[in-house]
Amino acid sequence: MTIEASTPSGERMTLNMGPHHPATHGVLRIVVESDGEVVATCTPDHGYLHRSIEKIGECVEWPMFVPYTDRVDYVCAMNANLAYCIAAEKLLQSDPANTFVVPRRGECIRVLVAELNRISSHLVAVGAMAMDVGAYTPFLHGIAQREGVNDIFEKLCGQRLTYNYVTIGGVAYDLYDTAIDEIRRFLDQFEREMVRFNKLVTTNTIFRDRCASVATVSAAEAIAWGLVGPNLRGSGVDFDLRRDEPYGIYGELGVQVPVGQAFAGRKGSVGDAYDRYVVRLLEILESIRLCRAVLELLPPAAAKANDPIGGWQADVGKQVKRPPKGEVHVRTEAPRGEMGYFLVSDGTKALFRVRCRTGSFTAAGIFHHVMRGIFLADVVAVIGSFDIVVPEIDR
Amino acid sequence: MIETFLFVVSSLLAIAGAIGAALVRNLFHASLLLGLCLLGIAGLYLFLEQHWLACVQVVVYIGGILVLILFATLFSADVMGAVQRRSPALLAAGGLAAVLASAVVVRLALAGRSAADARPAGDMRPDAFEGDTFTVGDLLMGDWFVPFFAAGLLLTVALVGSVVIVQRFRRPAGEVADA
Amino acid sequence: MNGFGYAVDALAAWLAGGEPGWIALTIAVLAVWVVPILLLVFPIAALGQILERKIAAAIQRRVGPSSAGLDGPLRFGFRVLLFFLPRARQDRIFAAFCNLRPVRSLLLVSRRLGLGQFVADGIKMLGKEDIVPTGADGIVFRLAPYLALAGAFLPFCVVPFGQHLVMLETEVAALFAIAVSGIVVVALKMAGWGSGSKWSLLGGMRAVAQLVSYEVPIGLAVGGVVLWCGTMDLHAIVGQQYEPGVFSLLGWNVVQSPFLATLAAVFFIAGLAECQRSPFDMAEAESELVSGFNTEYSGLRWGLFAMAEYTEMLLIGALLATLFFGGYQSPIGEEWIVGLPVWLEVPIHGAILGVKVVTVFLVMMWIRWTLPRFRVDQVMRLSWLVLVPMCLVSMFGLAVTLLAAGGTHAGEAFGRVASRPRPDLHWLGHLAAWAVPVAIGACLVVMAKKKHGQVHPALQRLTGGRS
Amino acid sequence: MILAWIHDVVEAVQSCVSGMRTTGRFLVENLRGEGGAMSATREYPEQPAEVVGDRQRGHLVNDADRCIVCHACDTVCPVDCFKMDGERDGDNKMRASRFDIDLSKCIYCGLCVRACPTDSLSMTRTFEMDPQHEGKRFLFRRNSKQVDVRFDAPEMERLHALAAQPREALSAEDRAWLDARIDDRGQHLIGIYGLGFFTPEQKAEADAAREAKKKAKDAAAAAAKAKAAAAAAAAAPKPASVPAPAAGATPAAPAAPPAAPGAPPATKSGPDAASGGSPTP
Repeated sequence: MTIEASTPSGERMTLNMGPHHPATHGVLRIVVESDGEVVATCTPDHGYLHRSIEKIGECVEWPMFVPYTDRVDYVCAMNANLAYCIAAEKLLQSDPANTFVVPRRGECIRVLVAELNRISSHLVAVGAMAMDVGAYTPFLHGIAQREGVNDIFEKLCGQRLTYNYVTIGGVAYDLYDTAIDEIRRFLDQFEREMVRFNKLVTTNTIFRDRCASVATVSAAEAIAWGLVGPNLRGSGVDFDLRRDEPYGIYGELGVQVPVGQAFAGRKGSVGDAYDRYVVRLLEILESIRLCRAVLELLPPAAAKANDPIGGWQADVGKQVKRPPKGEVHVRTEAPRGEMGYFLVSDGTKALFRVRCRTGSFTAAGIFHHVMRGIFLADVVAVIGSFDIVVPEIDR
Repeated sequence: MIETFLFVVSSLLAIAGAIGAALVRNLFHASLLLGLCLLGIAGLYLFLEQHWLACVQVVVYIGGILVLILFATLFSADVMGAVQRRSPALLAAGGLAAVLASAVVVRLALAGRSAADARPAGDMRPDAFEGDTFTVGDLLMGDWFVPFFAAGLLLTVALVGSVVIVQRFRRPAGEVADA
Repeated sequence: MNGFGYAVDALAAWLAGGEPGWIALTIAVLAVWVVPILLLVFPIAALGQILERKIAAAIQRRVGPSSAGLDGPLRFGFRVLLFFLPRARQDRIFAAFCNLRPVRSLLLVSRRLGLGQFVADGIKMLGKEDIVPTGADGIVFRLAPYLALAGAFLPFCVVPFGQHLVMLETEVAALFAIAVSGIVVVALKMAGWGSGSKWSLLGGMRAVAQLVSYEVPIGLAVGGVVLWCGTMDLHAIVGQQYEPGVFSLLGWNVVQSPFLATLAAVFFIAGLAECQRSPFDMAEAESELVSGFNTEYSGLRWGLFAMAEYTEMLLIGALLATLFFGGYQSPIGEEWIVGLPVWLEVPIHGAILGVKVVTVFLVMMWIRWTLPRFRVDQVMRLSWLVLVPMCLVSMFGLAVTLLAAGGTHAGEAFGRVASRPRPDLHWLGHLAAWAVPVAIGACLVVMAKKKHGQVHPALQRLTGGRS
Repeated sequence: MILAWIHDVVEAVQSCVSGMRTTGRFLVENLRGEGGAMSATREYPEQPAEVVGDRQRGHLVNDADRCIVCHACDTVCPVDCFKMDGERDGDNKMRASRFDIDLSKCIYCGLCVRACPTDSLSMTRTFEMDPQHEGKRFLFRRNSKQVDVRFDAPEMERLHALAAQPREALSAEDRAWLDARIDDRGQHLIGIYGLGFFTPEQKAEADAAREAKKKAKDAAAAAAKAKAAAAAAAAAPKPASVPAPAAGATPAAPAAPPAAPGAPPATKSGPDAASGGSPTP
């Protein structure tokens, strides 16, 4: 066996991180050329998880694509459902003949489940990052808390991962009887648990020093590379679609947006891995607040328990059979950043074009830029800090 | 009897390790064989009842120098292949060095033998050491203080110098990829 | 000459039936020294693995090994013992035995605790295919795990397990321990290079860089103790820590001076690094290097590496206890033990050392499941910029304390004359030896906090108001 | 610079100690099993997974009697997992002569259930995928020998028979009988019996002990459990009867706030509201 010397200036070792590497969060291959411990170049290689989801969207009818959006980002399937459904609704409403509105209770439930799912998604993100950095315990505690969200979702819609809950025009079921109490109880308990989580890992000096000043992305760079969501906000850019282009009832909630401020103190800099990590944790706190606020706003139940609210089974179903022509692009704030659906309809039952824009894709795009000259051990921390979910990249 | 056996084993280890280190063409194997040789020599020190020396031999030569050599091997070109080519010039130089070193060793051995002959039979110890850690410490801090500290200073200077050299060659982290 | 020496001589003489030859001596040495150590340390290391998994599970809200009980091994034992009976009869006897109430409860408990797991793991390891990768360097690859294990085991020769239980009494015991455990470095290097894999190579390089760096603080910490005690003989160091009376705890090195306490902490941290334990497990960092230097190992060879790691943990525990925590001496007076007959005294001393070792072992596990992993440069920085300066300052402080203490008395411990007596300070002197450095340190800490101790408000919010 | 160094060291020690205290508390909590922090793991085959909620999307089943072969499910299925043929029966109604659900294709999205006009398609609350014992989750054992020893033949028969039906269709006593065999079973006891030293007398003894324990437990938790059972019996089984209590509840809900302002109507379940409402008139 030989180790290739790829450039004349120094000997480089080509390492294949993945497609089955413990730290690549799925089936992602990262070709790392390293000079000893120092990474020289780093090239993400996608496509190992490609399932033609966008293409499938052009073959099935509008409502039938919703289960597939679950699979685009299985860590926050609710948000993915929501993004597609909002896009589809907007396209339907572009035809003046279609005059349905999503019931207010439906809008509230949508925001509620989206924020709950943001919590569980961020838990996976911060936990997995801690695990990549070598702390195993926080990840498992994060997962245990995520089970609380999953239990609520399972009671709500019958599944723990691929919910197919948000429908075009509403949500599939109303809240179950004890949902509000359970969610409140979960949030209280979860808030206490997060304090312990943070004491265990966030403020740990080893963890902080490993992430501080690693893969720093300046605000200008972040915008130039098209970073979105917490990755963008970690670089200090104050932008959040929930606040700046509100959809649903987000406009009434007054979303507060945490941004990176060199949380690591004098060792860190704005936009480093630690900032992205802490921004996620602060977003969890914000989500807890939003959930509570939504529960306050929730109008009383109108129908019987198991009925859908709005939804394509009702009048929307008929309108989907005769969709208008046109195109629409809707962007929403998913946990991994802006999740945008671009839909083109030619008036037939199936969409002409479905295009999904996801946060992980742009995050993976900046890898080769930020991973120059960092240590090999940092590669995994950086992957964790950008919180990529591979099917989001491959779609 | 067991002493003889162990002595033979140690000596064979030392000799075989040395020969192997000289002849084996794989750099990594040669370094490992050198380690074997050093271990054998540590064993020989034990036979001289010089426990302290034996331990220091292991700490310094195996734990320190051998590891450094191994480390350097890994940074050499073509790490895994690492097979040395023989050149006649190097062979000649090596041979010359070996002859000279042997001459010195034989000369010393003969001198030691005559010194030993002068002493009463059965006392095989060299003059300077009494096999006592304290003696070694006293000698290093007393009679041999100046050479000891001179050596220490030299090593420190070498260390600092190497750090300086490395600093000069080190590029800023961001530039690595541009080369 | 201690218990081991007598036993070796007696056994050799018995084997040879007279003046023992070298074969008889070798066999006797093996039987008396090596086999008991293997028998002692192997099961402890194996059980350590179970313990580790259970502790990890408890910390992480999991169950851990919970199915493999001791009934399987027991059944196998019955099969072997009753080989002359037909199988059905064997089973019936076994069933009758298992249905005895205490046995059944014990078996249930053993299942719940997963006590049989290490037997199952061992069998699995033995049964696994022993793979030597195509690109590997056969001999180097095969030899490395044995060398690692040898490097981890050999230092036990000089650890005093009791007043009569030291295998190798030598003046340079501490140096010997450090020297021999240095072999592990070479073994890991061999494993990393011999595997013919890039991950292994990187792991090996990390391991060597780390081990070499941390031998310095370990050496300096031991050096501090040697400076204080005036000897390198571990048994004499234990003897030095003898304090007559019930408060024999006060004789331990760790309470002698804050500098020695610092050195104990340094020794422990550097020991963690020497064991390649988390947070210093860069060499086998799962999430970075797949499994580092043992990526390509499987089956028994992999098991040997794991065993070496656990053995080394035990070794660090034993050395820590010996150097700083009074070795095999009890914290509540030593006279009542020394007065006992030898057959009682030896196991009691062994058990006391065992408790100390296991405590260190547990703390190591606790740390492993708490802290994240260091990065390469952080590990180096910790060694050279934190631990080594701490050691140097502590050694300087110790030297000053020794100079200030001045008058000493000739302490005798267990009949062994220590090479140099422990400084005999008045209690006021002890107080001063503690109070002065601690006061200076506290002042510095307060000043440092004042200057640099601001925490970002967002982090304060995350941790519930406090940092 | 020295102060910064000291601060770094102190901070590192503090943060590590704080982390160790946290994990130490986890350890103690888990060992003492307090605060529900015992273990987040469910030891799956031995401890059956709980089905939470009525909306569980377990298995997709079709009640062929109700199916009118309208192909609504087929149309809406994103993965084409249905294959069906229909024929006219004597009343000139469509009946399914063949209705196959390819479970290897099904993604359990539930769209077909929502689309079905006659409620013939439904999702079960069981989700066990063991091909040998489909739907019989309590029979899922690592080896069949353990089961054979644990349950005798008539019991096995009954287990099979009951497990084949959806849970909703079982009578209350059948369900209780089933639950007794599922829930209150010491997993490790089973394992030991599985070793083969389990005589019939011992089994009877164990069964009796278990029954007694169960009864004691039941008695202790009588009120709450009876309430829950009543709620489950009222709400879950008969789809036809669901509208009635719910319809009864909806008018009761607006009426409730003036009577009891403390109770939010949205959180009340149908039967609860009904039972709470019945004393008022």
